[in-house]
Amino acid sequence: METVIAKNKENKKNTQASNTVFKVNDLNLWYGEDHALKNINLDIDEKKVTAIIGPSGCGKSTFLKTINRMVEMVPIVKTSGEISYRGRNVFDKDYKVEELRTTVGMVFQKPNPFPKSIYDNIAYGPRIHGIKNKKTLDEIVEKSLRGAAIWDEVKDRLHENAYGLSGGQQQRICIARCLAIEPDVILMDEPTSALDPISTLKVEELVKELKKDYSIVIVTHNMQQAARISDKTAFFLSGEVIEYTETSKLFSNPDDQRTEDYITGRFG
Amino acid sequence: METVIAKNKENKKNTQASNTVFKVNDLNLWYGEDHALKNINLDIDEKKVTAIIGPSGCGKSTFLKTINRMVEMVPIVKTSGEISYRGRNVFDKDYKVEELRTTVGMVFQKPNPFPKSIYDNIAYGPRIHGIKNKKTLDEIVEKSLRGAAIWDEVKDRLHENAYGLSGGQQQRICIARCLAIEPDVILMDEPTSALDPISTLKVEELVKELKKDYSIVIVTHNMQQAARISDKTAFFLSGEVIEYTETSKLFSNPDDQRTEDYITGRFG
Amino acid sequence: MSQKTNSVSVRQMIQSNKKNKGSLRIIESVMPKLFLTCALISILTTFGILFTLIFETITFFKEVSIIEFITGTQWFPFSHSSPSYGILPLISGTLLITVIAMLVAIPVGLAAAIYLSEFATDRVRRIIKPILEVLAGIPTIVYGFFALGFVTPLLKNFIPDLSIYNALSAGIVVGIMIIPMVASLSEDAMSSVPNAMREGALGLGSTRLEVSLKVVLPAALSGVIASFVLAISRAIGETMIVALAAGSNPIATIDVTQSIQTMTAYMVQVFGGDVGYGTTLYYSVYAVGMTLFLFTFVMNLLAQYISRRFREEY
Amino acid sequence: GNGGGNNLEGQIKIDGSSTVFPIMEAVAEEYLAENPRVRTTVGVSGTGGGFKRFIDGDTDLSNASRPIKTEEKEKAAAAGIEYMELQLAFDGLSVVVSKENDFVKDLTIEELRRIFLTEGGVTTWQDVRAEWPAEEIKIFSPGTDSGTYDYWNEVILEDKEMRRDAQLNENDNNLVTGIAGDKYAIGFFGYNYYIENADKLNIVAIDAGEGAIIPTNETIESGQYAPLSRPLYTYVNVASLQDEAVYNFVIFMLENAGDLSEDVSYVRLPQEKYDEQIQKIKELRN
Amino acid sequence: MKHIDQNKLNQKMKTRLVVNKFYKGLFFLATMFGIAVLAILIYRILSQGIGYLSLDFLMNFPSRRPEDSGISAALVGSLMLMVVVIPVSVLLGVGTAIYLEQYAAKNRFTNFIQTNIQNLAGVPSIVFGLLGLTIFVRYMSLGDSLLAGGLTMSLLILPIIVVASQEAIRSVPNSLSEASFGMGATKWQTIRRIVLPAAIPGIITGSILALSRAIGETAPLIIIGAATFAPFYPQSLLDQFTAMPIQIFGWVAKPQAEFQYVAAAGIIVLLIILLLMNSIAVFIRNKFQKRY
Ligand SMILES: Nc1ncnc2c1ncn2[C@@H]1O[C@H](COP(=O)(O)OP(=O)(O)OP(=O)(O)O)[C@@H](O)[C@H]1O
Ligand SMILES: Nc1ncnc2c1ncn2[C@@H]1O[C@H](COP(=O)(O)OP(=O)(O)OP(=O)(O)O)[C@@H](O)[C@H]1O
Ligand SMILES: [Mg+2]
Ligand SMILES: [Mg+2]
Ligand SMILES: O=P([O-])([O-])[O-]
Repeated sequence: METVIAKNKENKKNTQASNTVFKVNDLNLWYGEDHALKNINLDIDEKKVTAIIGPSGCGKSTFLKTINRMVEMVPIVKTSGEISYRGRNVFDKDYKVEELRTTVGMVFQKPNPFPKSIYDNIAYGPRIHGIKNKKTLDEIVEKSLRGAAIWDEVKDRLHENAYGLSGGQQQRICIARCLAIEPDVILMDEPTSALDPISTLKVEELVKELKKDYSIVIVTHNMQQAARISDKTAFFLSGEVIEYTETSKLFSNPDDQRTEDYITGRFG
Repeated sequence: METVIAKNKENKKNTQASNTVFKVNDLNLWYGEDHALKNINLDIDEKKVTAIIGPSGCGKSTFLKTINRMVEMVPIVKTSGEISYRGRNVFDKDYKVEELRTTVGMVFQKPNPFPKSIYDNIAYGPRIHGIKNKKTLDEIVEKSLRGAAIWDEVKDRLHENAYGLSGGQQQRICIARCLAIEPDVILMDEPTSALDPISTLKVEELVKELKKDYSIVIVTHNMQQAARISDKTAFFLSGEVIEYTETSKLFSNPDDQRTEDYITGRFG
Repeated sequence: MSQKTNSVSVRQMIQSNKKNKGSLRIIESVMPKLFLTCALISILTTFGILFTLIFETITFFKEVSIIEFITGTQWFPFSHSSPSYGILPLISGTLLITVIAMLVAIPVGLAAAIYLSEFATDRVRRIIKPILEVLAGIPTIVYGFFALGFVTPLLKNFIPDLSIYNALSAGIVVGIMIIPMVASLSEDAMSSVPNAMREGALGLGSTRLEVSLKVVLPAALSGVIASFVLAISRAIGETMIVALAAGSNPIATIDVTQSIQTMTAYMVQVFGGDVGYGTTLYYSVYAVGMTLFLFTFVMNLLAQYISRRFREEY
Repeated sequence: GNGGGNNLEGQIKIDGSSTVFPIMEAVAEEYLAENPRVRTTVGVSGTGGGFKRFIDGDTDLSNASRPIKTEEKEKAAAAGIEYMELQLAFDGLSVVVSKENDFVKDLTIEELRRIFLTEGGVTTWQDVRAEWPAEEIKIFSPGTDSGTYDYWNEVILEDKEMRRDAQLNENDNNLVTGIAGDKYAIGFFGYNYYIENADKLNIVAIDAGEGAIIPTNETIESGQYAPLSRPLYTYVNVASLQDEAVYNFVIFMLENAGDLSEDVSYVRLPQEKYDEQIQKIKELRN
Repeated sequence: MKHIDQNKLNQKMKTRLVVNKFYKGLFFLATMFGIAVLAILIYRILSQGIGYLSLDFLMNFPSRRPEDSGISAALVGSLMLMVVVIPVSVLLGVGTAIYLEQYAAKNRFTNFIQTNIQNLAGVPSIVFGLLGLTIFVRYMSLGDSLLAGGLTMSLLILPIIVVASQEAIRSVPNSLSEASFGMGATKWQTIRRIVLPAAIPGIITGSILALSRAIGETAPLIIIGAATFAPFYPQSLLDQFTAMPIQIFGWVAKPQAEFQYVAAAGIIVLLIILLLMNSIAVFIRNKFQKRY
């Protein structure tokens, strides 16, 4: 833990001038003919939790996957506009996706640990990046599991298969796996929607903890959750950003009628 | 349509004495070791809409499938207790399931038309029951499609594949298919959960219409829907009937605390 | 009842039709029995094979000691004066072909599987898979001529000492024949690894290669290995290619430039000359057939065991 | 001839020697042209294999590249099969090496024996003649079920065991391919396979004590190519002769065997031989 | 202490990307290898055989003269073989699949049948030849007839058809049969009117692929002794016959070099037939793929 904090203190100094990690300018995205994201403009702040809410199919996941270019796995995708990560356009030809995704981690809706031991799950990232030293790996694994608040639960069974864990534990393993490569930003796509209430609570607490060190973007269909954990919230509707502001303001006094309708449950 | 109404008027006379179609007594059901329905006692009224609500996994679908003995398709199922349909125990040895299912129709969660033409979908039931006359079939098809409020939308494309229709239309085709054999009771398992709001509305209206002629049992996870369309509502929890009463009473003034917790969204 | 439509109620029609449902009931009870009979034929086939092989093999062992058959190192059944029936050279020939074939089929097949499952676009996959299926559907006799008429002369350019009938050329072509099988079964196993697994790895900055080798392949390992084992079984049983291209020299050797003989090639050799019914030579084919059957049977069981026992739970 | 009359119907089953097959195939083909409704099949089971089916009563004619053996005679008698032996042509067993082989021109019977027998103790060409290269000899031979093998076994090997590393193959073309592709290989098979593949193979002259002789139409017919020239036979089931189609076929066969044999690169018999056999068949039939 | 050094990581990133590219190329080459072999094989056969391919070649019986040789008897023989194989293998195969997927309880016995079928699929074809020889040719005294050959081939491809049909039946969504049962249909009615029609494209595809295997099989026919020179069309199922692979096998054994080209022409015909069957199968599969 200490090291993470140390590192991040350092980072803070460097980037204090601008506290924006992502700047999204006029982003458009099509799945074939289907215009899924329309003129998105949005800045994501450092060391904050940014929530994205909106009805099903409005483009939340698409937006998240565009940030780390995972969306390119769908062959028919076309994009226009710009996403700049710390000043560099992620769509630049010589910006390798692997590099981008190393600094921008992602946690998915359904826990998706690899069918390996807990240890190997966490060590996966460091290993592919060339870290082979056993001692270093041990340290990273412990640090990451602690960071994901699951160390105590699994420290005695590091070499058992991750599939033996409960869903909530698996999700925290996935978060730990993500922490292991010391990302700068963490994207989370409905990370608690497959979890029971108690596990949800744990993950929510973890997110609040993590924002000390990481910038977090979280998609959620649960407005209470957005309200509980996020600093800013964006409301998406049919591929557009309807409103993006401080979470407290968005939920108490939204500017847009559609936002109001949505948060009061009139549709969605 | 006329014949249906005519027929049902006739029926009404015969059964006016008792207006109960199903009497469920001490029904228990196990999937292997798993006790999925516990001591269910419940009467289903004629020409009424009975809604069944409850959290996921509470046994709603199981109960519905037990009524027309579809649940027996799962080999490990064991039952005890009695379900009597118009005075006859459906578990009786000489009560053929085919006979039961001919009088008790079923509509499923996901629209499941056969990969045939619209016409053949509707004519399927009459045909398997030996009705071959082309003219009679034509009449039945028209009557059933009208009954399901979809005649006007499809009358010009009866011989096209049913898969060309939208989800909501498909679901009404499935209802029409069910009407074609003039059942006495119709069971519906979350018939609108895969549909968009407008289609949902149409199906709901149809249900309200159908109850003039049929007794309907509908499972829904949407409490508003239950409130809108049903006469009586049963609240299931972990395989038990917690409360079964007039819909208006259940939603305004439930007797049981758990019912109250559920309908106010405290769990589920 | 309405006057406009002269039909009676459907419910009544159904009711009245129920009377002639007797035939329906009969069909209903006959059909399962009919289909069970069909299913039993496959069991009968197995028993037929076992019975045939065992029965004639026993006859063979009345004339030739089973000990000699299993432990003998000389296979020379054609000798009039002193035939010897030690199956070892045939097994050795079979295994030699199998090893060569696997050295070709496993790397190439697996690489193709990885390419198709992890790298290729949908379009490329849709074009290439049917072509590979065509490759798998070419009759083995055609491959046999290909081995003899093309691969052997080609190899002879590099290996002047190569016998015209040799294990190498036959083994390579058997391998080529099996590539599509390894590729498509492995690809199936890899494609069934959920995408969430790939996304998880890609999201950590993995390259496609790392995803394939470190996540997908381990997750699909049992299916992939099962495909290898099935391929081995197929290579052991392959007949026409080896009969045409590997020669008929039953010697136990690991020199791949030499002519050898496999179990299957021996069977073709004998029946190509239609031996007389009832001779020792005739029964020897069944003994060899039995051995061949046991080899492939064990492989098939192993493949099933692997894919069942180690079925991944993602 | 009297093979005409294309309204004849029937079925004729022929099996046996692969050496005789080309002749019989030619006969069947020509016969078919005149009698399209007689269904004739010619199998290639080797002389021995053919006799086994013949004795089982499976076939009407059995081709052979050697005379029937005593034990086969006895079995036929036991099975109640009456047959008649017919000669069709001459063959000269041809000993060949690859075209690349530039040192083996001729061999004595003794040398052949040493090369082919286990007890010959020869493994390289040098062991045969000192001036030949010290390269391992590869031996190709027709399968043991063939009449060709039997004949070789009788006149060259004198019933002793052939070397075990010999490649036995029922398919003569595989022998051609095998020998042609290997500079140090040697093998033998029917004359026609040599003639058809003369561009790939070198013929070896055989010295049986009267100078080295190579097989040609003349040396074979005259018997000068000894001991490796031999007549080719077919055996006809006497009972089958009662069948109009079989009878008709046999007559046709004997009338045309001379021309057709030459057509497929064998050596014809003297015409009197054919006439004499036709006579015998006609007598048998009556 | 920071474990991940950004510089090193970027350094390493370059190598990783190069390695990735390299292997991608390698894997692509491996994939292309099979296709290249196919191309060479087809090119060789075409260049050897095309000269002998003519209408006469299709119409003629075999002959001792290469230029007069034709494949008609073998072609008809192979097709007649299918006349036996198609009904026997498809009926038995689909019947077995229906039993296993629709009727059989999940018990040891069913498991046994299933395992047994998978094993049969892996039994070498030559062993089926021995089975056919012993049971059909000798024991049932069918001789080397079409019927014996056809029954042998039927058993050989039976497991393939069973497995393909099972998959096809299994892929019919359960919801369709539920709907049918829900209307009071009996089991057989549901199978006949709902399950089978929906599964039929898959069944046909699998069956065609299995049949194309039967057309190309040589070894079992050699074992049961299909004739070499049979210059006629079989008239009944008890007639002797020749089939394309056997005819090709025979031609290659001929002394005259020209017959190698005749054999190549025969292979072209065989491959065209197989290609046709394959295309039909692929067409059906693509046309009817997943409509639910
Ligand atoms: N792979 C894809 N190919 C084509 N269209 C897609 C794909 N993924 C998503 N879409 C479409 O893009 C739109 C946005 O989808 P997206 O998954 O981003 O929505 P979402 O807001 O995450 O919804 P949910 O809350 O259901 O997850 C939808 O209309 C969807 O149909
Ligand atoms: N085929 C089956 N085999 C074994 N258990 C089953 C089966 N179907 C359902 N169950 C179990 O029975 C219980 C009740 O399931 P059921 O499907 O009736 O719930 P439900 O109320 O309809 O839920 P949902 O709202 O999710 O449809 C669950 O615990 C479920 O796991
Ligand atoms: Mg989403
Ligand atoms: Mg349900
Ligand atoms: O086939 P053969 O003539 O050698 O018996």
